[in-house]
Amino acid sequence: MDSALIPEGAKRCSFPKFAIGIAIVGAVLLWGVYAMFLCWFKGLNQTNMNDYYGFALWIWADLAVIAVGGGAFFTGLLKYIFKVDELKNIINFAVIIGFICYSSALLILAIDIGQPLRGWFIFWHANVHSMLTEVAFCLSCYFAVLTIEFIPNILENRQVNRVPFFHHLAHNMHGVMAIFAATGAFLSFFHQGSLGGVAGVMFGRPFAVREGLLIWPWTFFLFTWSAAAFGPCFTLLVAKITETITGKKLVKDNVVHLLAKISGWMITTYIIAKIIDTIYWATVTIPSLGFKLSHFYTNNSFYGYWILITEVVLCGVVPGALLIIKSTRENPTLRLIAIVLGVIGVCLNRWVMVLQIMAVPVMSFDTWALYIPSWQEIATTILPVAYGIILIAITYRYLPVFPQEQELNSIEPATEAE
Amino acid sequence: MSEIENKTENGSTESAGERTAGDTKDDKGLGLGVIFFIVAFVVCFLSGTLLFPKLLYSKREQPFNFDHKLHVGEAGDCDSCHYLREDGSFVGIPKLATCLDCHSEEPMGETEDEAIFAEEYVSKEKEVPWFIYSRQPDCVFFSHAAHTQSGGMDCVTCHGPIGESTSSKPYQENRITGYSRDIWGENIWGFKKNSWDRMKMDDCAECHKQETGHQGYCFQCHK
Amino acid sequence: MKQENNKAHKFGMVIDLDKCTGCGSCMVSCMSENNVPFKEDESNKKDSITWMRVYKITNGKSFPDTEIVYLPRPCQHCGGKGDHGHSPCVSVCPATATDYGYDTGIVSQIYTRCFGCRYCMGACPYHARYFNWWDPKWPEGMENYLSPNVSPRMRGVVEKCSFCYHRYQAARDKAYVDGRDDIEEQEYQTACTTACPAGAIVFGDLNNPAHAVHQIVKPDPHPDPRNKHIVGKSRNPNVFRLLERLGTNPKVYYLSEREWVRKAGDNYLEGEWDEIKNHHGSSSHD
Amino acid sequence: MFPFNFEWAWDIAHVVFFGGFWYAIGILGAGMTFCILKAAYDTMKGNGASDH
Repeated sequence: MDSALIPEGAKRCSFPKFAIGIAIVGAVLLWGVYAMFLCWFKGLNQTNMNDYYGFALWIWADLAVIAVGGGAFFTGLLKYIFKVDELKNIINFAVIIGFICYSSALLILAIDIGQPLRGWFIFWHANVHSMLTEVAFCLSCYFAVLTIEFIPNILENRQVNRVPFFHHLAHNMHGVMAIFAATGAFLSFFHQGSLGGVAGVMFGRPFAVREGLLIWPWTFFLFTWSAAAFGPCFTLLVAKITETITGKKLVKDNVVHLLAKISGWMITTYIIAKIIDTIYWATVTIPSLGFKLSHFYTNNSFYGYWILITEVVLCGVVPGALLIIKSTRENPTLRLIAIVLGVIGVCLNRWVMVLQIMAVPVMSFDTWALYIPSWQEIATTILPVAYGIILIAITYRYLPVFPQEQELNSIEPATEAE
Repeated sequence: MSEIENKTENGSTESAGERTAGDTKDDKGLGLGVIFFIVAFVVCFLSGTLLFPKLLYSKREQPFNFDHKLHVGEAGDCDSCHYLREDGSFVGIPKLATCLDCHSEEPMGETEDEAIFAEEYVSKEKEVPWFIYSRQPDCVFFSHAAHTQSGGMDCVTCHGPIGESTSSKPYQENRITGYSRDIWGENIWGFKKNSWDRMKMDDCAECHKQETGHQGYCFQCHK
Repeated sequence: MKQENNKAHKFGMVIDLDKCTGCGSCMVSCMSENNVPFKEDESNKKDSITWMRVYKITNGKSFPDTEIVYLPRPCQHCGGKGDHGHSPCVSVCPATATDYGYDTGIVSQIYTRCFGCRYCMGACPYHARYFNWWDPKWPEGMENYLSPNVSPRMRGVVEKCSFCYHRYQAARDKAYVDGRDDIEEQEYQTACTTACPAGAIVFGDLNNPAHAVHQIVKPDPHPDPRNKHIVGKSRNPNVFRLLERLGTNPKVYYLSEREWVRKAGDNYLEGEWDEIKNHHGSSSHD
Repeated sequence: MFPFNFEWAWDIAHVVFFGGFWYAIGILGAGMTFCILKAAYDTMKGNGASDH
């Protein structure tokens, strides 16, 4: 039915099967869209946020998708600037994941603000001293970069590429892609960092505040580093999921091993910095403000030391170690465990830096504030996931996303799904 | 990247022949495109400058015409009617009671407007529902005392030579914001020639910066 | 034309916690003065708006040693680290919807500029900032009783105590008409100050030695030698500020003769309090 | 964002921040303009309807 659009030589499932799959995920998407419109038209009272929880579930989702979307800029940086050529086999996919993550992040921000129609004030009336301004500028610009990086892949669609103009455009864009990638890396460095800075500069919140370098608190650098470290984990994870669903091998092992190895070293170095930061914060920063570490992890029903240990050891040290040791890295199961732990770890870090900050009491007579999101928040947080699945399904079906697909699947029988 | 390059190179050699036919067609398309662009630009430009203001603003007449020039001649300066109260607040457009200081007995002139005033408002003891050209949004704080008393400014600087007008212009309200057109100014581009052409925040800030060295903290002009 | 009041004010407040009875008059007067909207059901305090909020604190001891103190908490109008005007909320606002008035020391909030990102709420450790989760709705007829001097807020923006800035504006207007240079202490008093039946709240210019607030607080103009971020520490041993150690430099001071109350104003490690409690600004050691 | 905005000041913070911003926008804009113009030029030259 749609065979004319499918990349030449690639096997895809039948159109009805594809349509049914899209429809199922589409239903979830519509649920999210419904919740989104509720928030826009009825206001943020649709959420369970309150004056203690000014940042809540979807801001965590926002930070988490940006962190895991960091795979796009880091892979792009390695491919185009450091000329790690093997990565060309996964760069398209990394860019698509990044595009999904960043468009989701922008959408979440548009839902999150109380007066969406005034959203442009952040640009027009920018306060350059605010980390959030930096986030908004770099995020939007970087989204433009991702769009630019995504366009050539779209133009390589079989039918689109027949149009001479688009064919040339794709070719020319590939030619100057290194410049775009460098700009993207520059912008990513600042917005990933400023997202960390958002928490680190809150000197009224001892749980969040960090000292730092010039105007940048240490969380600035930790966030950039962690996004570069864990982003590739997410790219690998989604590639693995795509391979499982399609029942095909799409990326050669040497590419996966290389990216896993880079990610492993990044995670390991990040987690060392994170541990140093945590120790310094726990022993120097907070005691000077009159706090003990136990203040942040006891006397409440949810946040215990477990969250610190899970984030740093289980989801930081462990995946880092698993990915830098050759034997465990090349073991598919252990590698999968490592990348799953890594993705959880970075998401947990963002959770702590958004939600736990809000929960911790600061005034001595204040109490812990815990928070349960409303269904509207959950629906709008799942919305990007459904959107991402649909976009990946469509791009996989119609675009030559994986350059090695044909080579890897030339003799295999047709055991494809979506 | 290399793959694409290969494709292009192959493509260019393979299809060079069939492209020649299309070339002339492309040129023709280009010419049409340029004409289309120019026409569209002119249409957009004209509708933007001529039609858009008409769509954006609704027009309403004042309840009846007010002759400022005549009143200035009879009653004196602006502050005969638009004065500061003892507590420092500004009366704005005078209430009926102030008008009755002079207009109490029989008509003072023979104009149609005064007849309306006497019939519709004075005899019925109803306030005149004037439209206020210079009404600022609700969030704005403006102190007349600070500007006229402390700053020593005259009314004309912001309000223009309204004291010399003999008739009231129609009141134009922005349909989206509900603000008077005098806030943005008559010029749809936002250009101004006189200090009284616009009453936007930037205009306040410009003068404040010049006169006080600082454009002001938020609360100075917002409430 | 030069601006009047060239001398910078630093408006502040001192609240005598030993006098406060917790009656809530300050909260009520604040809400009616500033057109603060309320909900039909106010039982969930975490999303209702109270610019001035009275906290109830106990010393945690059992009968008969139990003591209770009520602590009214308006916006603290922080001067930020080193009192340079970079208060926790002002420095983070992405759209410049809030700024620090260097001429008054008052932290503003411009509702029509705010687009509701709520970053300032996250940055404020005092929970002094409130979000309008709902459209403001008043019972029928009550709109007529709203104050024209304070603009009502729309859904989706953050609001907070302004130290009744409109009263400052009104006082200045009066001074202009009278041809005076500056306002008198009594001409500018916040709604909560005037409403407090116990006279627990004193308001005035911390920079003006003639003002009561200055005489009670005796602010130390020098940075605290232990923490250079802290400026304006009180030299009165009974006066403290909330979370002073964070370096937010609030302009709201609290007064109590009870030691446990003063200790409750901040966080201290074990044993630290005894060491710190006798330290009241650098000049007290001079 | 622009020098005519209310908040704009010619200070180091604005120059650094918006310098970086306009620099990035400039590169992206110039890069895309180049690509599109070059693609239009290539198309007009007619050297490449690729049917592979």
